[in-house]
Amino acid sequence: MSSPIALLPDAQLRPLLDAYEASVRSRRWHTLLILACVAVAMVLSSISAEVSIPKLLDNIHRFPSYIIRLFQLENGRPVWTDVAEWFWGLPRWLRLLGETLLMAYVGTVLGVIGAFVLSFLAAANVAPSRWLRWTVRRFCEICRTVPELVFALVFVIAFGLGPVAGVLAVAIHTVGALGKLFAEVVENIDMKPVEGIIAGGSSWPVAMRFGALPQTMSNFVSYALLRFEINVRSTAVMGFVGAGGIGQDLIEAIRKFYYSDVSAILVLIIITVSVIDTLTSHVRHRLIGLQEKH
Amino acid sequence: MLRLEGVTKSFGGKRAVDQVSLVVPTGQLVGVIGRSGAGKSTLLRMINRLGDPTQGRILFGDTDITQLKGRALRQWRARCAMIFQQFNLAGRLDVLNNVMMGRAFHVPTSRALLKLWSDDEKAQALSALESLDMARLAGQRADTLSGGQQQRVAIARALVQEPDIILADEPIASLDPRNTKVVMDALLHINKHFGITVVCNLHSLDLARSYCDRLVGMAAGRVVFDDVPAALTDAVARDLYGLEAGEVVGEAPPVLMPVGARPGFALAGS
Amino acid sequence: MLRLEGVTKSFGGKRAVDQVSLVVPTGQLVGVIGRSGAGKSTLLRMINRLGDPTQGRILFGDTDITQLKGRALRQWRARCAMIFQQFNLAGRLDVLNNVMMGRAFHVPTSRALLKLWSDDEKAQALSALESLDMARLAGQRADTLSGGQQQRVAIARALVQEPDIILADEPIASLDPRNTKVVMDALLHINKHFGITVVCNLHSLDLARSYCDRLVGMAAGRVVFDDVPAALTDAVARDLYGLEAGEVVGEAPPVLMPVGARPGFALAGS
Amino acid sequence: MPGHFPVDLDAVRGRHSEHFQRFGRRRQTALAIAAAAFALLIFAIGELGFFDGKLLAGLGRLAEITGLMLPPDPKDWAHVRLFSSALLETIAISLLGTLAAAALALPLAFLAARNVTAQRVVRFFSRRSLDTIRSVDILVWALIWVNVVGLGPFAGALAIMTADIGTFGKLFSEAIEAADRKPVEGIVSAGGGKFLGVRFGIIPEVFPVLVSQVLYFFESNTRSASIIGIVGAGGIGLYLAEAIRTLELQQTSFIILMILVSVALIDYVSGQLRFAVIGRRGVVS
Amino acid sequence: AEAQSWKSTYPELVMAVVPAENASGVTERYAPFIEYLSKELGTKVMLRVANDYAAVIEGQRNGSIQLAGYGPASYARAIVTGVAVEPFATTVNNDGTIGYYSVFYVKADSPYKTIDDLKGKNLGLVDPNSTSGNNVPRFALNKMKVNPETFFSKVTYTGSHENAVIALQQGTVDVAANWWNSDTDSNLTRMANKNLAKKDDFRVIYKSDLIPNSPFAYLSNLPPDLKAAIVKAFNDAPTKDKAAFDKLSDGKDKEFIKVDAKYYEPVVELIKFIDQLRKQKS
Ligand SMILES: Nc1ncnc2c1ncn2[C@@H]1O[C@H](COP(=O)(O)OP(=O)(O)OP(=O)(O)O)[C@@H](O)[C@H]1O
Ligand SMILES: Nc1ncnc2c1ncn2[C@@H]1O[C@H](COP(=O)(O)OP(=O)(O)OP(=O)(O)O)[C@@H](O)[C@H]1O
Ligand SMILES: [Mg+2]
Ligand SMILES: [Mg+2]
Repeated sequence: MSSPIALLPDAQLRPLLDAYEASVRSRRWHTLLILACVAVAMVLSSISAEVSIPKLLDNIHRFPSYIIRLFQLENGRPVWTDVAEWFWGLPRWLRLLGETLLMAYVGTVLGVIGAFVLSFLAAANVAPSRWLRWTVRRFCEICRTVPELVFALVFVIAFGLGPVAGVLAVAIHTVGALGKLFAEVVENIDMKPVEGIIAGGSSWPVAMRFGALPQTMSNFVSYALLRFEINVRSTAVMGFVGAGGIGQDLIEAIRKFYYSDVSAILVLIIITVSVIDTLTSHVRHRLIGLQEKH
Repeated sequence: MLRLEGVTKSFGGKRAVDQVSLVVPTGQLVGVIGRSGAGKSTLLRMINRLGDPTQGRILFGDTDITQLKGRALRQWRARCAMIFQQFNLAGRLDVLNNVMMGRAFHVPTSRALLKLWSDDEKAQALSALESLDMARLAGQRADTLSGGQQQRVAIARALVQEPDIILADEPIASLDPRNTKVVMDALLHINKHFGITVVCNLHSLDLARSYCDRLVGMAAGRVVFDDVPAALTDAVARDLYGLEAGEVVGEAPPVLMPVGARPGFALAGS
Repeated sequence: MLRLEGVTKSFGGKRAVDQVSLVVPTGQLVGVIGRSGAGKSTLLRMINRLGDPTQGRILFGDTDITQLKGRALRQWRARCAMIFQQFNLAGRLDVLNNVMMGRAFHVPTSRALLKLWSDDEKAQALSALESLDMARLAGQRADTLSGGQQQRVAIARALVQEPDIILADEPIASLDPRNTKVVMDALLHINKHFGITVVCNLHSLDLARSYCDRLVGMAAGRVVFDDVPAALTDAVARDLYGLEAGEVVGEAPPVLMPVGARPGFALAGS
Repeated sequence: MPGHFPVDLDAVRGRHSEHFQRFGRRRQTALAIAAAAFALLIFAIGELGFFDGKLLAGLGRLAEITGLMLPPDPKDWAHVRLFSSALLETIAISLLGTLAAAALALPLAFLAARNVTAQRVVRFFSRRSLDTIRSVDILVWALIWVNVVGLGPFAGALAIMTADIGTFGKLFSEAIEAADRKPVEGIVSAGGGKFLGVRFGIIPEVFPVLVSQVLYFFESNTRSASIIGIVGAGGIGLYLAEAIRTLELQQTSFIILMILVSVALIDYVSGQLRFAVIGRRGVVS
Repeated sequence: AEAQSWKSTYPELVMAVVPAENASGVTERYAPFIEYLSKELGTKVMLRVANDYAAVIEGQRNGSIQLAGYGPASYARAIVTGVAVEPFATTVNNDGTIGYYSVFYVKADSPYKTIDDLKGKNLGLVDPNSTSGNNVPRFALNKMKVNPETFFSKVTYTGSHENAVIALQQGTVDVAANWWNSDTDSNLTRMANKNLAKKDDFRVIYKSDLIPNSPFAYLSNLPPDLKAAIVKAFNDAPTKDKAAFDKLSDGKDKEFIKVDAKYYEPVVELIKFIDQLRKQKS
């Protein structure tokens, strides 16, 4: 069958093609420019980072060496030959894991609450005022740039040793990190529903709650849980303030080359993370309404 | 009285709305017609202050709408309901909550945020939905509705606002004849009984002629026609839409003439 | 020949399409009419296999569409163009690239992924756009287009597919009279000249009567009318849309009777 | 103006009683979950000793301590130069690691996304491997790579890369799942394959989100940078750790200030980049 | 000819150091010394400052690091985990001592005189990796037949030497471990210099045996003549390039002396003792 579309004669087509090319040209240059910049940055970075692909390929066979050692007991046998010996510290680790989860929970929840409020103030498409947005963005930057270690140190001197200092440090860092990520989710939403609500005279919080939030919720959840995972690990930093948790035991085991302990603790953490990931997948899918496949 | 004075809106270099001046007396039902891309939606959006004019002023009574801020602006929007061409519903919320958004200005923010609508408010929303034959679906998520159902939710939202003026952007584009009638009758009814001004973008000239007190024709961002419906003769309409003489305007009887022969229309064959 | 055998689609407990059996001979222009929510869009989506029927089969020639997988399924979709009620464009792509998606099946994936369209392909897309008066806007982002402009992009995408059958879901809902005519004429033209089957959901009975060879009326998911347009008398239409006797069907002259008096319509006053 | 709807409340309530239950089932569940989460928070806060009075007592000293960090002071110009070059080095390493991770994570993310990959098994295994990669401490990755390429910045970049693959894989896949279905349908309905649906229906829509995630991790890696210090590649993290360890508080705050400035720069650039992609479209408030 | 043989196998030597607990500016300190070494050995020496000695140990295990400056405990850790390295030099302090000490502080105004007085009180250690802040104190307590976990009501890791002092000051712990070089050089004197603590607020109630200074170690399988050249270069450093040598410790050290594995055996024993404690702590 021949085409239902009659091709325009060339004389008519040329100007249209040219007009199209002209309108995308600047965009295309933009893209190429960005790509070129990234490429140049990559090359410069590779030089600075002493990247050497031959070295990598020559030695890649050593990649498993450390991993294999992780799965050996002190007597040199593979860990699974004596699971009881492998997980000798299970009660202690589980207790520490529990403590860690608790600390990470508090740090994350406090941080998420802060970030949640700030993100709408910091998002360019919905922020109620320019200077407020600027202030909030800078505030978030400070919160996440000052290392947790420094906050922890300051809090230790102020509040004394203990989990409080560490949890607060984690919470503040979380505010900064999530504040930015949340804000960018908000910037990427479809504005139509927000307009629909604004057009009825709703106040800003209402428009955010019903127009923006439903669209961002699943992303918020996914970022918050990722942060929770990260915070589970960054409690290792809190060893520094006397509230180590499982992270500190892990770092200690790594540093002291207690190989089987490292793998055992990692297995526990992996299980925890997988469980969290699975549970929250369900929550997120319900939020998005992904019942339908295609 | 709604008064537009030299209102212009540019996107980049392009003028979507160009020097529009209009006076709409209170209680009029104005139809805005014109080709796709003529600037009709952009004009309505500016009246609701969803976009700021690049030039010109919009006045309602003595108030300069374009200068409003904060609560005053929200109050204006609450008084000036907007029905969007693409519905602009919150897809992940259910129908009832979408409609409740029309009451949000009148409800304290704290209560609205927790969805603590009073029974009266819910009853009002449900009545509006019922009048559009949508109350059955009050619990369904908006993004699973059919096109016409979404459109009716958007209309219900505007109705519960109890506005002074309604801006309707093709409110019946996705509706079947019965619902078209229901909606247009409803607009006519609240226009005539409550004296609410209605500005309505329409593509159907028949409907525009039957329902409106006055028609405003736009082309390329400018107002090119502004008169009573009777003045919209076929010749004028042909002009407005750039149709050739001999082509029928409005929802027309079958045309089986060789379409390829028309200039600017390049389908093959014939 | 397209054959539907007892096709049913349920969402949760609700049957959106209910035991639909239809035979559409090749080259027919079928109009599907019915109230909002009757299941028209859902039916079309199943023919394109965007949703799987809960029950029943769809056959094209001897092929069971409902069993297709992988490349065969993609081929079927390429042969069966779909124009969506809500356009379903990629908002952040420009118009031309949106139209090029219609060629996706015919272009090697690797080339398509890099947007390396050949000049022929671009020429074809631009010609299709030009026939809909949209070629000027080929470089604009789809989400900045007006409603009618988006609709025409969606139509152009379907045209460049060079399909055997076109499924059009209210293709003229957001269009002005001139573009309505352009689009309907185009569908009629490719139907008559190339023998391409067209199944078209329509809300305008006038258009349905003028353009279609056959009308299928749906109500609550079932087919309740299936005949030549001439058989769609006002009485039948009234039945189909659940209108009262005395209410005019189609795009009607002004109705200034007291609307509040009608049952099922709860606006106050009168 | 009178209401348009002098509504008969009782009649409406009779017809639609289900919408008048103050606390429907869904609401009850939501409330229960919120209450449980809150209770856990209170319990945890108590358990961790937030309530033992030190918090209030210590607040006053916060200012005093912060005072010790002010004004930021690098000591001398030599240090400024030293820090600057270390900062550049750090930026280079984390740029490399982050971009490599993003490139490797993208295909994995599609395998792990429910609206792209229909096979449960594939999804399960890709998600679990992402979980595993993420759970393994970056210190372990560092040791593994030190075994391969020895101490140095290359090992740092590789460690960052491996650790971030897990994170990116998860984040990307979830952004993809949250994407709107309609554009994909538009493409698939025309016979485009999965790849095209993803490339033109999903990527343009989620691209800004992905970019912002990558830029965020780039920034975050620059900031934390401890891993670069661990593998003996110097970097600003080394100096920062040193300043903290030796309680050179003013120097600490100077280094932080430097990082802050570069973070703000990255943030600015990333904002420009993202808006170039999504277009500036706001609403007036 | 012999010299040529190892120079072709080792066109570049990598020396890794881990910053000591209390040192700052490692890179600057080492720069002139590395230059001196390169010159003396006639081959390029590359410095890597690693923040974590675990990475250094791994690097030595796979042979990519030939020379390493360890802390005494991390050297012992390398030996215990089976890396074939030999210590060859350590520093001598200006006062002729060749090590430092671990001490227990209590508050000056507290009544405690000996460890025995502290039964049921709180002990603050530094962190599980610290030689002077954990390993040596535990070893010492063990020799006193004191099991810290039962003897004290609570044993806290404070995270750093500074934190230990702060915790003591705030009363979080009643006795704290710390490092101590001499009456004029200790963590406490340094904190006092920065106004973070007052020296007179605290009192030492126990001082450990000498902990030997940090060793430099090379891979055991280096060619003997290369080893000899390295040892010679180190021993000659204070005379041949005094400026470079002094920079290493701000002039606090006098010279290098040759040491061997035997010299560090007590530390290795200490580490083994700590390892054997590990499974008791759960
Ligand atoms: N954000 C934007 N950026 C660029 N151009 C825009 C933008 N919004 C609208 N336009 C352009 O402005 C013109 C007017 O658009 P508008 O939506 O007002 O048309 P309309 O009269 O409502 O058309 P339709 O009947 O098709 O809905 C169109 O050409 C459109 O492409
Ligand atoms: N994903 C879904 N989940 C639940 N219900 C759905 C879903 N999709 C459609 N429906 C319901 O199925 C019915 C038929 O919808 P459909 O979109 O086919 O109607 P339609 O005939 O196209 O109406 P319109 O003319 O308004 O577009 C509607 O009642 C709609 O609410
Ligand atoms: Mg419009
Ligand atoms: Mg439909």
